Amino acid sequence: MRKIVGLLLIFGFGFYLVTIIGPVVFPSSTGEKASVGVEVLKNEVAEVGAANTVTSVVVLYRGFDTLGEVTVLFLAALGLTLLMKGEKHLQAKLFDESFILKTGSYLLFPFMILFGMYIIVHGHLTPGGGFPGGVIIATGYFIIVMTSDVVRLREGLVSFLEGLAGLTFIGLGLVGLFKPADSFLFNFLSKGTFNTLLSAGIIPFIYAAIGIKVGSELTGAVGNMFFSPYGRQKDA
Amino acid sequence: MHNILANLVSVEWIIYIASFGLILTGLFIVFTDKNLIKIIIGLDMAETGVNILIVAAGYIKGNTAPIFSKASLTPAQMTDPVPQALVLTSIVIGFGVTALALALVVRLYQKTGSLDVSKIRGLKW
Amino acid sequence: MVNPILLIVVPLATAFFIPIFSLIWKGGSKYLALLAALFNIAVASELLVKVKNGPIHVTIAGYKAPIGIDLLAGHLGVVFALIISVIGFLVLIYSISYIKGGWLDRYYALFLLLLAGTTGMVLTNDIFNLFVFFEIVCISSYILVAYNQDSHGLEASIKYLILGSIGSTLFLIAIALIYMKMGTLNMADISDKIGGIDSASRMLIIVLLITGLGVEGALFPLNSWLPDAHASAPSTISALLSGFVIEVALIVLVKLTYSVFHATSILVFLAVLGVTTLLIGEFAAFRQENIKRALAYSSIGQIGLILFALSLNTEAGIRAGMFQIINHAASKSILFLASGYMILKTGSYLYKDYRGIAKKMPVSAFLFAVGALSLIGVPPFLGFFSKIQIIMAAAATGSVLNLWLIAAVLLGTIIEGIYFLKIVIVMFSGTGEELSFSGGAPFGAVLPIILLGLVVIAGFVFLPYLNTVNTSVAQEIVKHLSLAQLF
Amino acid sequence: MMQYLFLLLVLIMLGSAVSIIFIKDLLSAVIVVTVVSLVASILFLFIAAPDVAITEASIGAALTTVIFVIAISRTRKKIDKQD
Repeated sequence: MRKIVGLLLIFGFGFYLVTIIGPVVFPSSTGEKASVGVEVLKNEVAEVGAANTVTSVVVLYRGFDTLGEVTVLFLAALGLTLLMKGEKHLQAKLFDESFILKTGSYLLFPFMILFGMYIIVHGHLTPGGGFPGGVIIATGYFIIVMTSDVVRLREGLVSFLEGLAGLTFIGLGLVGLFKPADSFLFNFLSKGTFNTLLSAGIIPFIYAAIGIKVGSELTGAVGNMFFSPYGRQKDA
Repeated sequence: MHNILANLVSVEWIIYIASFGLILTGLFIVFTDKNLIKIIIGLDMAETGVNILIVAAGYIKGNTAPIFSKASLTPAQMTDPVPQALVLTSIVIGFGVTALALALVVRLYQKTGSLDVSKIRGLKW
Repeated sequence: MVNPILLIVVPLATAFFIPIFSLIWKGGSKYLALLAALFNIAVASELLVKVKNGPIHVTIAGYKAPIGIDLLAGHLGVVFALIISVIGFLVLIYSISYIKGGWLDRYYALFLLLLAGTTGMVLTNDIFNLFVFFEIVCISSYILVAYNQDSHGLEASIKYLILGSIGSTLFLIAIALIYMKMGTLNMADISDKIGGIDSASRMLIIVLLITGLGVEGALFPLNSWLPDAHASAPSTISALLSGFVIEVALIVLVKLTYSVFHATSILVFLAVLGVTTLLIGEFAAFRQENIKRALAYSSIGQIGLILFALSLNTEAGIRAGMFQIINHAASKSILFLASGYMILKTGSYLYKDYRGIAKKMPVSAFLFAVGALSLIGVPPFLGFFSKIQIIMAAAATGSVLNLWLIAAVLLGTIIEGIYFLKIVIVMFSGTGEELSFSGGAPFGAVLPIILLGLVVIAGFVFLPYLNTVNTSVAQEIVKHLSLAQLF
Repeated sequence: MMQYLFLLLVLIMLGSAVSIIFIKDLLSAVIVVTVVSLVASILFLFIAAPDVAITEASIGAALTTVIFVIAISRTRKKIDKQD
């Protein structure tokens, strides 16, 4: 019964989407599109000077969305901490700590952090940036926490970094309010030389803050899913 | 013959079919499945479908990624960067919601010992 | 010049700062949260004075409107920012004594994010930015509903989350269609361009947006999460969720319908939907024995009334609806906050156990009665004026359908009167000896209720001022947004 | 020629999406949803959105799978104990 109703609902919705809107949505010809994005593409190099347009949209043009997005992750990490706090019994170790696994993770760790940093810092030049970079850093951290006895998930440190990075983001944005521009997130630094690391004004700095924030938030979120409130316990 | 087929199988059509297919399948799972984790999987899939739809909104056939990696590239040869930025946001938001939902499900499981929607008192709707 | 963006950014920054601050001073986060809410009250009231000279329009990152994101702090935004920060501040004061368990730093951070999200929703002038703030509001409410971590709260939260996620998926589809058809995300720009697109896709966009926002706004078929969520959340959170969160979703929906999509033809449907929601809410509330569930269903009823008033398609209707929003925000917060300590002290959610509670907690019981009477619409209180305005506005439209709807509203009011009076009579009868606890609510918890009660009791003094403000809000909603006006 | 490859990918994706309806085992369902995410990220790469592709692959495919697997393992443990 439930399935039939669901099927009917979905088919109805799908029918509506595809038949009534089909001709609208499916374009018959690829004409010139007039959109905000086209405007952005035209002016981006002169206005911002980042080689990767998506990054300049994410960080500057629609930077306020990104602030909200980082807040959503912050919220998720907060919620996971809150919900998982009451949980006392835990899974046993995920892996047996073999020598190879341990050594391998120690060897891998610095490279993953380095790689994550690289991706974050080059966000305005190549694809990538704060979000994937943050994920890589968090993953590197996890690998070492999961395999090693010595390194623990430091809740305090994680939330400290998280808060600090968030405040850096907002702080950099608020500087824009003091300038004659009087606009939040105003790009108050010079554009620099196009296609070099220190170009595009505040973008690399904000993306670094986003990367750190995303990395620590994901560490906090996934970590709380994995471990007890503070560190991994030995046995269930 | 080849020409007709090529027109029929245009990239835009395929993208839209993919996105609508994912959205509808995802919502179908949400409406019909009784397992909470499956429901969350369905939401996740619908989310992916919507993301494809948004990126498709900015896709211009034959154009390159909106990155000025070579000096010869002009803005007219690039796809629209704005939808891509929106999708970055939406992917991250989707992850946040999924993580939270799973945490809630795990906690609920510890309280009630069940993942079945129809067995948990308040979840019938 | 005070920038309206501070209303959003300062609570956000404070919420980010709280985890750091709690490492230095455990338990100090509540003062930080209070400070942020006070700051918002100050900024919002200053903006309320400034906004008389026309809406304040600020761009973000210095890019002009359709390209960058911008905020539009008109009367609507500023009035709502003020309501949100005042109620938020009062509930925060209440929280200090009421919320004891759980992880307090996290509670205050979530609280501030909820305030920031709702403020962002009313201030933003960009549809995707609206979505982002909508998600912030949704996610912080999911977590706060489950704050007590009992099985009821978790169930309610999951139910809310699933429905909310479906809603936001639909919202995103609408955004994708908007960008496909018009290539813009700015609301003023959409309003300029919406006339140029075909009616089928315009209709689809509006329907998807209404369904998406309607989940949070608790429209009739989409509101099954509300009673569970509002009943199992901590009382402070119920006060917030009922007090302004659903209203914000509703007013944004109405604003989009009027001034962005110009879809006045859909308003009749919304008015009927509103009255249906009202009747269903009131009938369901009538049958409840759990006091919080009764209040939650009553919220559904009130939401229906507000939606009915807002979708009358006249300025008077929107003015009356705004009035009712203000009344409902104050009264429902009183009811939830007053019942919070009653539940805590008696240990029971059933109102039949509150016999004689007026002897033990006279102030709370008295103000509960005030809030209930105001919601019913009994003369000296604020609710009387708002309800009269709604009925007058509906009658003034002169359509026969609206007369029938007025009759339905009156029927709803009678039912509402019966169940609220039932609860109040239980509270005021008996000697109070059967109640075993001693001592009423602490002063910190009574003070916010008294302040809100003053608004409801003495509200008619400010009636002319409220009317002028609400009229400007109504004029702003009815007027079509346009990019040209902003610069 | 490219679009036939493209069509094949989409068919794989939709096929795995529909198959989730019938899969009872949660872990397999999660693996299949990972396939959907990965194919989606390839699609993003095809339609000139490398940023989205990277993010979808790292967040949508990898991290989401991780948390799903953790959640499933946490909701299974108790059943084993009860048995």
